[in-house]
Amino acid sequence: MSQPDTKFGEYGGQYVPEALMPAIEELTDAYERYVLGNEDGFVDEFEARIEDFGGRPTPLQRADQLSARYGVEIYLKREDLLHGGAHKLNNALGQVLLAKYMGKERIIAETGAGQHGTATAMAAAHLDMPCEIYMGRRDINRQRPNVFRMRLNGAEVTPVDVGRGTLKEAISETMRDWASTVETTHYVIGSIVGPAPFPAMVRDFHSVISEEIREQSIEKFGELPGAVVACAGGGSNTMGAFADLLEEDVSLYAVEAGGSSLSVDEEAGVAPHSASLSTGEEGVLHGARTKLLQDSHGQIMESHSVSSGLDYSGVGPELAHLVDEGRVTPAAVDDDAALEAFHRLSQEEGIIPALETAHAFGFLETVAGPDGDGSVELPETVVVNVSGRGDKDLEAVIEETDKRELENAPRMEVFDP
Amino acid sequence: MSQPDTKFGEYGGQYVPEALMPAIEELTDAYERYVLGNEDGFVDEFEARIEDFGGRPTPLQRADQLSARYGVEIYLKREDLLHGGAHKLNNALGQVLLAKYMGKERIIAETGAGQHGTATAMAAAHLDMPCEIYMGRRDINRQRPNVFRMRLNGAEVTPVDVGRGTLKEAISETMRDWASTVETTHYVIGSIVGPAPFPAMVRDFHSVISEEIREQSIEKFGELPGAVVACAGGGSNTMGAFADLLEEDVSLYAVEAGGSSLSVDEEAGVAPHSASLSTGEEGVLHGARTKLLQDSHGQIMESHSVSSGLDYSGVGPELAHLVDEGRVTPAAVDDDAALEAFHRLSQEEGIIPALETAHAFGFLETVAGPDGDGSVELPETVVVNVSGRGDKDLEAVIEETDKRELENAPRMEVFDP
Amino acid sequence: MTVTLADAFDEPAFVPYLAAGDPDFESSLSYVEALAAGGADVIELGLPFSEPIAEGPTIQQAIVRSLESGMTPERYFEFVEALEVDVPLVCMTYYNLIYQFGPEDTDPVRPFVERAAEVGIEGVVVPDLPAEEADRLGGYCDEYGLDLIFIVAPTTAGDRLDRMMERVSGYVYVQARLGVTGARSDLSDQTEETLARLEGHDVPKAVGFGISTGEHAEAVVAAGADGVIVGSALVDIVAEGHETGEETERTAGKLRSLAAELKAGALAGKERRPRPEGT
Amino acid sequence: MTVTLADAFDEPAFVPYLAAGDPDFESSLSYVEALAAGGADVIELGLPFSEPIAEGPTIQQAIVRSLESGMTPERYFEFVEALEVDVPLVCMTYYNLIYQFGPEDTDPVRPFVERAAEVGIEGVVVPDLPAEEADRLGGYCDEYGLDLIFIVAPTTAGDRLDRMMERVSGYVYVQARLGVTGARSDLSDQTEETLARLEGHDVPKAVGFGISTGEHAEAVVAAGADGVIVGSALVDIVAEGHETGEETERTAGKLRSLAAELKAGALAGKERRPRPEGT
Ligand SMILES: Cc1ncc(COP(=O)(O)O)c(C=O)c1O
Ligand SMILES: Cc1ncc(COP(=O)(O)O)c(C=O)c1O
Repeated sequence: MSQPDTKFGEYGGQYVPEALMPAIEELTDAYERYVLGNEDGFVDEFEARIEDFGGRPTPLQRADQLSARYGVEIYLKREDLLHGGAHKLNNALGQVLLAKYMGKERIIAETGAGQHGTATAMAAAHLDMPCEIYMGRRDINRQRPNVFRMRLNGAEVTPVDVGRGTLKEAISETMRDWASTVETTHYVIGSIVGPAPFPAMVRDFHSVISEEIREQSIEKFGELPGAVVACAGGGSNTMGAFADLLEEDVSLYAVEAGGSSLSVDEEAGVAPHSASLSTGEEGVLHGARTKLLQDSHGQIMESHSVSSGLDYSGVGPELAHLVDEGRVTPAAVDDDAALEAFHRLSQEEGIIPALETAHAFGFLETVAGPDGDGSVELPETVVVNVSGRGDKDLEAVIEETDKRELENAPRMEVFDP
Repeated sequence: MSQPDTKFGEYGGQYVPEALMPAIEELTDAYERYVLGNEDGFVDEFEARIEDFGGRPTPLQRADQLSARYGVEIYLKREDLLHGGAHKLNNALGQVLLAKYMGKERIIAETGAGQHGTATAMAAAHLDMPCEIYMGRRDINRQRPNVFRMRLNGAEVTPVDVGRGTLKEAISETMRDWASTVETTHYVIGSIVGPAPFPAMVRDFHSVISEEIREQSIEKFGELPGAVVACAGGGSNTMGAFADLLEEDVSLYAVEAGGSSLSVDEEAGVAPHSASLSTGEEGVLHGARTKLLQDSHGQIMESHSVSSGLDYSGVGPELAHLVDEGRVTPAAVDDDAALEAFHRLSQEEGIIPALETAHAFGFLETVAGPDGDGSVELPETVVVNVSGRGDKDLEAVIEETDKRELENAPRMEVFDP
Repeated sequence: MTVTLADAFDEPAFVPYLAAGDPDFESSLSYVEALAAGGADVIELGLPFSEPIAEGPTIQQAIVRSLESGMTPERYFEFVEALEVDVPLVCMTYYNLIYQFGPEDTDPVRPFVERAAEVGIEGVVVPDLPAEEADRLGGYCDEYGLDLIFIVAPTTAGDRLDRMMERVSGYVYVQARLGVTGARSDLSDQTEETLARLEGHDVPKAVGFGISTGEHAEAVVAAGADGVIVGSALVDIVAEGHETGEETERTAGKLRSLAAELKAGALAGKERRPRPEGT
Repeated sequence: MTVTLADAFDEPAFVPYLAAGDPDFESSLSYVEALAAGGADVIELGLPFSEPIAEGPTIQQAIVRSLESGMTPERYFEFVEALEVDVPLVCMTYYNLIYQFGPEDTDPVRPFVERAAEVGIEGVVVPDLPAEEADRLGGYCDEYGLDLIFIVAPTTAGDRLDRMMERVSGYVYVQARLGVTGARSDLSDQTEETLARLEGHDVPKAVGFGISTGEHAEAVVAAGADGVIVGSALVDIVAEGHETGEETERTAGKLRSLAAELKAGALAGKERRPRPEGT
């Protein structure tokens, strides 16, 4: 694990209410001691638990049909097989365990798609900690199965009615809770966002993904992959998949949600996409300076994506920095292309991906599919991070597919025989 | 892998229409050559694919809270982490791959809970084979998410309207399809039932579970467990968890669905349970002689369980034999106890089990819980096979929990905030 | 009964199937008797089992109707006793019913065969009992003088066919095509191939699965069959009568005339057969 | 403006907060003026940001109302220009609005501070800008003569507190308790502890978060505060007026009388203070 980064170039920092600063200092200290320093064997316990409870290592699997389609070797990093169905558990388990080492008594977290919430609820149940999850009302309605799962795991789920009721509002609300309860409570933030040390710490918990990609690639095809592709909401699965390969000759693609269009309705304060890396501008949101979607006054714009988990107006500061540096290439895949890729992976590889994940596959099709734009020449081997499975998205997919004429979708009326 | 058993004591055999016999001979031959003989490297390919695509090995995890509760070491064999969410993929992938080696062009299967159907649909998509799944109408309504998943994976799902519309009828219907299409089609049966060589072959594909339990137990606690507990519908996860330990000094418990009661309504031809091992009598069903639920005339009775996957009137012939021999101890856990165990595992260990799996945990509580009957003294270490995850059961659990007064259930109205 | 199974195939035979008790005990008696009146040479009388894995939807529904009207194995035997027909009867059922019949403390299978013999049944055909599993039933059939009829499928060949032919008695049920029972309108190539494989085996060959008209029957017999087995086409008449609330007699009349047509077809088929050389 | 921030705390000060433009530009002007008329010594005037992570639901809703009525940073400055009050104004907002203000090609932050100074704002308080990140803003504030006010939380102590005290000017905003803004009825122990930690630092201490009545104000001043900051209790009046469709003047009147009560409370608090020895 790496050094405690608080800034990434100009990005990052700690833009939080003063009341949170002591908690953040305490956390920074704990992060250094336990996570970076393996004090009291924290890292050993984390690694043992993420293996046994989480199911690591996840496989690196060759995708036979996609490899044939794109004419290069496509490998899938199967984070969808992690307990809970997404990469999110790496971080959630790490942070809940850290909270335990810090002597905290309660866990709070925000969630968008519900994946971070379910991961946190599972980790909290596993480690016997009370847990409360904030979730926007709209996301609650979009991701009901995940709400049920959190409740079943014993977590309280608190709806957030402010604003449009998505991830942005849930984060703000959780920060508010934390500001009143810092002494006993740890806030498990769900991506590489928020004030330092969160972005670095969350990345560290996820960097096992890229460490495994490294090992497994060498084992399976004798060298590092030519490229790694991952979807980016906040960017945690992205940074997890990239972290250990930053110094290597590997192309890194962060695929954002292009939503329905990359243009913006300033008047309404709404961006019909969530492409902060591709189109966002520097600003301060949720404790960090980063790229974000904002209007000309600096008000945060509401983002949009067919996938709740990418529906966020900001992005991790480290990822923003790596994009500015040219180390990571951002790309945007729109709702239609993501849905189409969702159906392709489901039918051709027998893996139903999360809608978030589908964006990463949409990128392959956009650049290298039969009607691809050829804008990127794929290298000989490409690893795609399958950040999560799509069980949570079934209803949304049916609804969204019904609205469109997707050539490769199964007939939906048969779904209700 | 073991020898091609066609009989287990008096049980087993091949009670099928003549039209199927050549297919069964062909299958027996293929089973011997490829599965037992590793011809053309079949076993190697199977093992590689079940690792990479399926996510094997699955962990053996200590359950901290349950261990404290029962005063013995409880370990969980995490088949719920297998791709698709249940042990079912071991068999489905094995058989679809075998069908491919046999030159078959089409896959059919029946499904009850939908777990075998989804596993088969996934395996068929992965191996690029057309696939049709028969499913009782009632099960379709009980397990909608799984119907969606099969359709998304490109499988046809054909409702079976005969009888009560559960697994029994779906199996009969799939056999009918197979009888017309044997030459091109392989029938991927979903448990250790049906005519030989299915029971032995399905067991062999699942026996990796007990092989891993053996290795992981030695690694984790230096010896074999004192007992292994698994739920039994047809019995595939059960035999998978037992197979490699039959010759060892390990107690083996097969937990069946006690439904609402173990008594029977002969008049209506309905058993309000699915406990064929505990209460069934010898007979012939779906191609094999085994223990089954039948009325005094030999008509098959409809079974019942809150969990579709255990809702079957028969049971694997090998398991029936092992029970007669005294090697395996059967137990029945009723709907209420299963639901209660479902909530316990979800809340206390952060694992939402399939309702089927919950029966195995209900057994622990029944014998060793605070109000346990003490009928079984648990040994120092107990492995419970977590045959699947409960995502597919969310709606059923809410409905069934609402009907009851379960002390440990989360308030359900909060589920719809 | 005066005619035996052995005699029944002296001329091309018409072998109808009905499920006993479909849709109820009394009507079913009339229907079976109508078939006899229409010219049946042998009657396959179904004893309904809850899991009829070899049947198509038509016969499956007949079985459901019969079970719902209270049919049980013992009632079935009473049914046979009540029948007034002078045609050999074959019991068609699934093995579990045979296995479970009788008091708990006797040898399984024996009570069934004994009772069947007692009521005058002359043969048994069990779709889910392949030759490999038939030793026990075969033994008791021998003991009580019943024929054990096997089904030969289009896929049955080589050693399996030979072994089966060693055990078979009465007649062989030649399955005209792969699949389950059900009326169809075409004649399958598979029929001729199967009949060809059976040439040289000295046992009557009755072809079934999908035969529904006199023309079909004629074609099958012309192709070398010694008899035609017809089930679903007849059950369809029963089902329609039941659904439309038709008078039993009217339905019986329809059965009788289809029976007559099928029997006539079978006879006509013999005329079209290439005469064996030297006859 | 004649009074400066430095003068405002000569006697126990009453520091009200309102969100500018809540619920609309014109009414909001009247409300702020009513506070001045009621005895405000300093006014914290909120410039609404879409993600007010430090605010409780009351102020959050005020911010939503203001944004919906079209408030922008430039309108805010126009609002300040339009205000007719003789009380020092402090701008309370979040850092992103300060950072984004002005044309793209200028140095971020400078245009905001410049414009704030131009309209006569005397101080800035930014809840999401801890001392660690405040160098840039602090620099421009110095340049343009604005005070940069920091919030001291109950959890702020030791080195952090010292570093903050080095930079602070105008006054410190003492957060009475953990949590977010919102009117509460009890006085927190945390207040006294925080005030105790601040003893010896020569800067006015204004206590806020949860103060809603004259009695509260009195208790806080008696405990050693140099001023009381009141937000949510005032915003509640605005919200109620808005929801019930009350006349602006009537709402303004209520604000004015609560302001007077709070100011009186603060003054009374001073009387209750233990007299420092030797005075
Ligand atoms: C499956 C999956 N992938 C990706 C994301 C996006 O998050 P991040 O960009 O932090 O990986 C989410 C968020 O919920 C998710 O559930
Ligand atoms: C999760 C799970 N466990 C257990 C079973 C029961 O099947 P078997 O007894 O064959 O393992 C099923 C069947 O669908 C299942 O889905």
